[in-house]
Amino acid sequence: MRRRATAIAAVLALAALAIVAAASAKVDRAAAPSATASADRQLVSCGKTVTMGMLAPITGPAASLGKLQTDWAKFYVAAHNKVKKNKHKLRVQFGDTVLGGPGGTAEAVKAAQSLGSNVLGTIGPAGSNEVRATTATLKNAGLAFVSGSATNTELTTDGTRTNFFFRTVPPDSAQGTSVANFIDKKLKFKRVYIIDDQEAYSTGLADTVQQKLRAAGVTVSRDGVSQQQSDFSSLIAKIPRDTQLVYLPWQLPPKGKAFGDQMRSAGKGSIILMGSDGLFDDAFASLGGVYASSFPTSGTHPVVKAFRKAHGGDAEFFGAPSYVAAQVVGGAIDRACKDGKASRAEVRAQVRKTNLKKTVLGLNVRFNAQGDIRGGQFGIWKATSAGTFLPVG
Amino acid sequence: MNWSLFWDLTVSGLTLGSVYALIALGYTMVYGILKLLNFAHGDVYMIGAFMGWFALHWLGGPVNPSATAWLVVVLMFLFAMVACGGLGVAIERFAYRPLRNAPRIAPLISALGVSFFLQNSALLLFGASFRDYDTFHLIGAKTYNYKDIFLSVPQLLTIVSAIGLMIGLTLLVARTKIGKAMRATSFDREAASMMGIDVDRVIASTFFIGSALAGAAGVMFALVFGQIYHFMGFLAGLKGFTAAVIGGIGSIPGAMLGGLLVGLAESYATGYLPQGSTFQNLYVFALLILIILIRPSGLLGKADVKKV
Amino acid sequence: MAATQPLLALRGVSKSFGGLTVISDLDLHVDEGEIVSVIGPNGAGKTTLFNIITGVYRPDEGEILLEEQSIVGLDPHQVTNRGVARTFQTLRLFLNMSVRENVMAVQYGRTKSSPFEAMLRLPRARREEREIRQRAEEKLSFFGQRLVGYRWDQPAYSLSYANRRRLEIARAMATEPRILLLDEPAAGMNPAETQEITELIGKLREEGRYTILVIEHDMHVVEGISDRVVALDHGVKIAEGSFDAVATDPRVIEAYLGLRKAETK
Amino acid sequence: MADELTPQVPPDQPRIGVDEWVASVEGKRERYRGPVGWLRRGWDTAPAGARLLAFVIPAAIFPLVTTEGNLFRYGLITLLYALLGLGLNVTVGFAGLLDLGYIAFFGFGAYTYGYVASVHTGHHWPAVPAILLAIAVAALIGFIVGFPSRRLVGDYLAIVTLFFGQAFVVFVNNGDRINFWPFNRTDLTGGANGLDNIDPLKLFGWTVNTTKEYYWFTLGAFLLVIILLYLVSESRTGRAWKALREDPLAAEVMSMPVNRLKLMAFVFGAAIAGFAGAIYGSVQTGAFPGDFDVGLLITIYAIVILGGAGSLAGVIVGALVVNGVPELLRDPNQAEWVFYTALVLLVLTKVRPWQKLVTVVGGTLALGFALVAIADAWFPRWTAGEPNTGKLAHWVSHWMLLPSHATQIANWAYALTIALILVLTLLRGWWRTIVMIPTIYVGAFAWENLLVEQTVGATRFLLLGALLVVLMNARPQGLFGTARVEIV
Repeated sequence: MRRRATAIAAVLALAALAIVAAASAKVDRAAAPSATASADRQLVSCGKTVTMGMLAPITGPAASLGKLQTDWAKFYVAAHNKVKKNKHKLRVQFGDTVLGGPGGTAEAVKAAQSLGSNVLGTIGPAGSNEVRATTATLKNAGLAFVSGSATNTELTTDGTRTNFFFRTVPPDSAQGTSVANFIDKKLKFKRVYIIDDQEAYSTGLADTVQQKLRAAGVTVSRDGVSQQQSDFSSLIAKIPRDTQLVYLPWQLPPKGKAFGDQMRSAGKGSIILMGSDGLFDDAFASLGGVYASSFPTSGTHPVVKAFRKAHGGDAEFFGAPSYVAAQVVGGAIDRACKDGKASRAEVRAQVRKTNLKKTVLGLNVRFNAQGDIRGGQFGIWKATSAGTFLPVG
Repeated sequence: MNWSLFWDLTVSGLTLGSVYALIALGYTMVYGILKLLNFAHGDVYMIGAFMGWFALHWLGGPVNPSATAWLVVVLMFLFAMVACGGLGVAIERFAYRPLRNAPRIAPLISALGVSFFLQNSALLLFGASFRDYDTFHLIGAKTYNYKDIFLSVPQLLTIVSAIGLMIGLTLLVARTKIGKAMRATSFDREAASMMGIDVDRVIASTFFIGSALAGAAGVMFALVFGQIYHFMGFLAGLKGFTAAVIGGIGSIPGAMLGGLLVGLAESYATGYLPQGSTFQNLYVFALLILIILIRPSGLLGKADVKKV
Repeated sequence: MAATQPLLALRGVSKSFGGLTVISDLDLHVDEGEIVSVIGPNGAGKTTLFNIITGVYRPDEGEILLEEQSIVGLDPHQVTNRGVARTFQTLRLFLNMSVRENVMAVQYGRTKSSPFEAMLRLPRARREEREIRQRAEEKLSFFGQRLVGYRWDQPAYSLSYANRRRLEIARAMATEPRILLLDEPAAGMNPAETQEITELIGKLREEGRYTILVIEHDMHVVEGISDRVVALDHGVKIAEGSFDAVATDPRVIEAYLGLRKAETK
Repeated sequence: MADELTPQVPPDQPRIGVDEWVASVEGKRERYRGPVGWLRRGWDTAPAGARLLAFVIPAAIFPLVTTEGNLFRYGLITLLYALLGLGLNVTVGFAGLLDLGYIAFFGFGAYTYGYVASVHTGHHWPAVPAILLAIAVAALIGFIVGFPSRRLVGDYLAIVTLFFGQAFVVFVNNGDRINFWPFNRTDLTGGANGLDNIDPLKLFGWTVNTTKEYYWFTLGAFLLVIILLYLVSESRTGRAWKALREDPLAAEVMSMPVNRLKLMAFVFGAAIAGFAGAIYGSVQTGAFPGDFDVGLLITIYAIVILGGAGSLAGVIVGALVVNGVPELLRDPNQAEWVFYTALVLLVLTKVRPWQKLVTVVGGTLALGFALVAIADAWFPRWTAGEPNTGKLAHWVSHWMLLPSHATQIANWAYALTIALILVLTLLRGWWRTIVMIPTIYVGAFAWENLLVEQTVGATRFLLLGALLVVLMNARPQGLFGTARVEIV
């Protein structure tokens, strides 16, 4: 009796074994990324198409952000592949990081681990905590990762990611300083209300602005509201009527618009709203008279115009840095592939040497030793009553 | 006392509370009959909001509606409610009915599967971007006031129609034949079926009504707060569940009361407590715990009598 | 009063639920080795009496003594550990556990080893486990062919109604009680099975040396087993004594036949 | 034991008690014939050690034959989720307590480990004391939460614990600004940024660094926990938990201190979650507030219940399905294979007899080729679309219409597929067979033109959702659960 049972168990084990073996039989073991230092020097033949990765939230609560980023990145790739003199075409392997979804940052790591051995460099991840969680994986694989939205200051200053991580947005410290100076020096406002959205990006920025403003003697009140909420009416009711400006370092422009609409219907439309780069978008601008901080991009840039045309008139500015990130990675791959072969280490070195003139961000993009844009600054923009942002400082 | 703030908070709390109440009703009705927590309910609400949006755009969109605004709004409600009702019936038929005699926890996972399915289908079909109802263009930004109490049109609409729907539901349950059958079924399903009640039909109608209310809640929410997206059902579902438990799960007036209470609590917590908005969920849950400690079966719930 | 101290004694026990008195000023005693039957019409408070004794409800007034020690206010499991075990009128088996596990589980209160000892399989845990299993099999064997062999490993829900009753009794026995409370052991059984139960209860006393307090409706069973019969009506003891004495008591007949109450209290 | 299955009642005795119940239980056992039945009976009768071996052997070979990326995605995360599932299985599966704050204990584990071993605080404890501390903290918190909750039952316990879970997220999100005694201006949790740069596990000079090493460590941890839990579940405590789940009142009256047992289950679950949390913190090199929200809780619940509440083996299978299926579908080419293999298998196993099978297969193929031929001849736009890369997709393109601008049509096809599948479940007999043909074709159309492009995103979760519904419908007790009877 017992013997039969053991035999059955053994058969079960063998069957399971066979399945595992069959499943992994086709794995290209030689090209597997591993922790050994030599892996990132492995030469990949560039051939007709080269692959770069992109880590973005494609599903989950932040999927709308992921869409803006992937739209812009795809726009770059399509443009790149149309140019005849480019020797090879770019292909993007997407990884879904499900930002804010059930799996937490583990999903981001899984997405990073799913990048194939032919991926030479990657765009993203989007969130600062995702960058933190995927650092070990991407570093082990020797990949350069260029984020278009992870703005937490420490990502570059703590030294853990140097030469691997780069970003095409200035960090919170730069943005926070510009914003605080503008409110204090230009607008000379004395009563400011800051509402963060309880995520890493937002609280960091809110902290910086709050600290700088308080130091300058401005009265600052602070509150936070979850990204998943759409009802701000009770929060609005709480904002004193003599408040001069409400600062919203948020990431979802539609939420910013909803906030503005609800301010208006609460009879507080006269209080000025100011958003961060996350709200630098047509949806938020349509409120009219609102401020937002952003890189000094311009709607007249030919690429922005073309993008707007291809996307039903929507410039989706939040994704623009991801276009530049794609430009950075794509350009680095192109340069590394000059000799027909490239390794991840080469691509990293080339990313480091990036020198892009007049990008859609309105900045020249070159990286400093830590991986931040040199001279990356934020300008302040004000929306006209017709809903277009114009630079004011 | 700053009365203006108080009234602002009250109005906003009541508006949100009405939405929660309608969601909670769906939870509570299904629970009453099947003892099942229908975790896909929040996603039905999300689908409702999208159906309202489609109705609006088939009727010409918010800027140039092809009929008067009021008719458009009524049609949006009707379309969303019927679509969600049908969806609810289908969910019941295919995801829950086969599990009716299974352990109580099994349909919970089936519900979770439905929730995944609906959420990602919406993402696939409707896209990841937010969609805007543009209520201002549709029904104007007019605000009515009585002394310090300000009410915008959508808010008024929400509160009034929620009250209307609740009265309708109460009458339905209390007066009609199907209402009686529902009560009988929730009291004792087996006995009801022996008394010649078609239990399957009763359950299906319960799902229809509950889901239709969720659909209405979705449209209302979008009318007041503007944006809709595929993930909006998650939080609303959680809040609706909370409201249903506060009111005493299984009790219809309890769900209404619970919904309003949660809405008001959120609003007052945001307005009056330190860092109210940041810690909103904590404050609301603390209230919930307090209520459960004082009345272990919710405000209007009946305590289970256990026979030994 | 018996000459020796009674094993279980209730003195002036009362219990009411929201104004409705279910047990009122009840005195009751059970001596060592005795079989006492409690009879009474539906709603007389018989099951409540069991619930009060086992600690499920707390009496409003009065004392419950087990071997001269009060057990009022103890949790049900503590009462069981003092030596009171019961069966349920409505059958509350652990349906999805095997027959053997049902009888093993209830020996929790008799054993001591912690889960950590079980994890490390320390000697005490192993010894106790052996004893639990032995005792379970021993108690199940008490029922002869009914609960032995292949049925040990079947889930309890696969048993017939009569066998479930037997299993409940086996389960109660496995806590090694001083006194066994049986709540309508013959309810829902056919005449053959009822006869078997009657014999079984006799055998429980003869071979198992249990003291038994039993609630029963079936007068044949009561007649067959009882040393003493107590009749309850509306929570009040209306008669006590031998079966013949109680069965002929006019108040008992009145209570059963539902005649208008006379001036009795 | 199988020989004992036949009743040993002497033929001359009346078969009292041997009634239809027994017969039906045995009937169920024998219902599965052929290899499936053989496997099932084998599994049921195999000793625990052999069952464990059936898992351990492939698990031990897996890292040797796969890449680091696959090992992480399919191996390590599955193991971590399974480990978490084991803890939840104690509270929910063994003791039947609906604990919705479970993930908070996981979080406490990760944060505790991060607090004593990361750059953030400057402490760098070795793994053993750090993990022990994480377990102890989680267990202690479990005790504190469980203490007031032990008298609550069912949905009310659920709500109170849910509050605790929410409170935890709010706490860690704002834990960098706590400013009251004794935490004056201490940064406990790093706020919304979480704790970054958490140390790898350092065990007696061995630093766990690579995915492979983490896999071995987690496998070891998992085996340890599952063996210990098995021993507990077969002890007096385990039986008491099961009894408590069956009928708390009967358990209490039958000498089991129900409140204490509930608390014990709570603490056990919390301790295991704390253990898993510490490993998770070091794997992720960080502890982030968003990782410990309701979403993960739902995932772990799905794992435990899908596998079969109370079944230890079920946890493994549940974790494999819930974590593995979305990963398997991540790559479009792989997803293509999975989709068509599943489709073919489903048709082959479910359509009987062979006449119907031939009809379905032949009909579907014929329909496809005919449509493509017609479209090629008269409506070239309907075949103008690009097939996806991958050999299979290319092959399929001869059978499937690929319109050049498919989005809108594919959306409707998707909706139509769902409707057709629903209709299909209502039909019987030959009608079912006939409707099956267009259903398969329309479904494959939606797949080729819409779903396959989104496998990296929405499609995989959508299919996971559908799979959960189907599996729960097929086996309400969970894949490895035993059919339970609630009320008789």
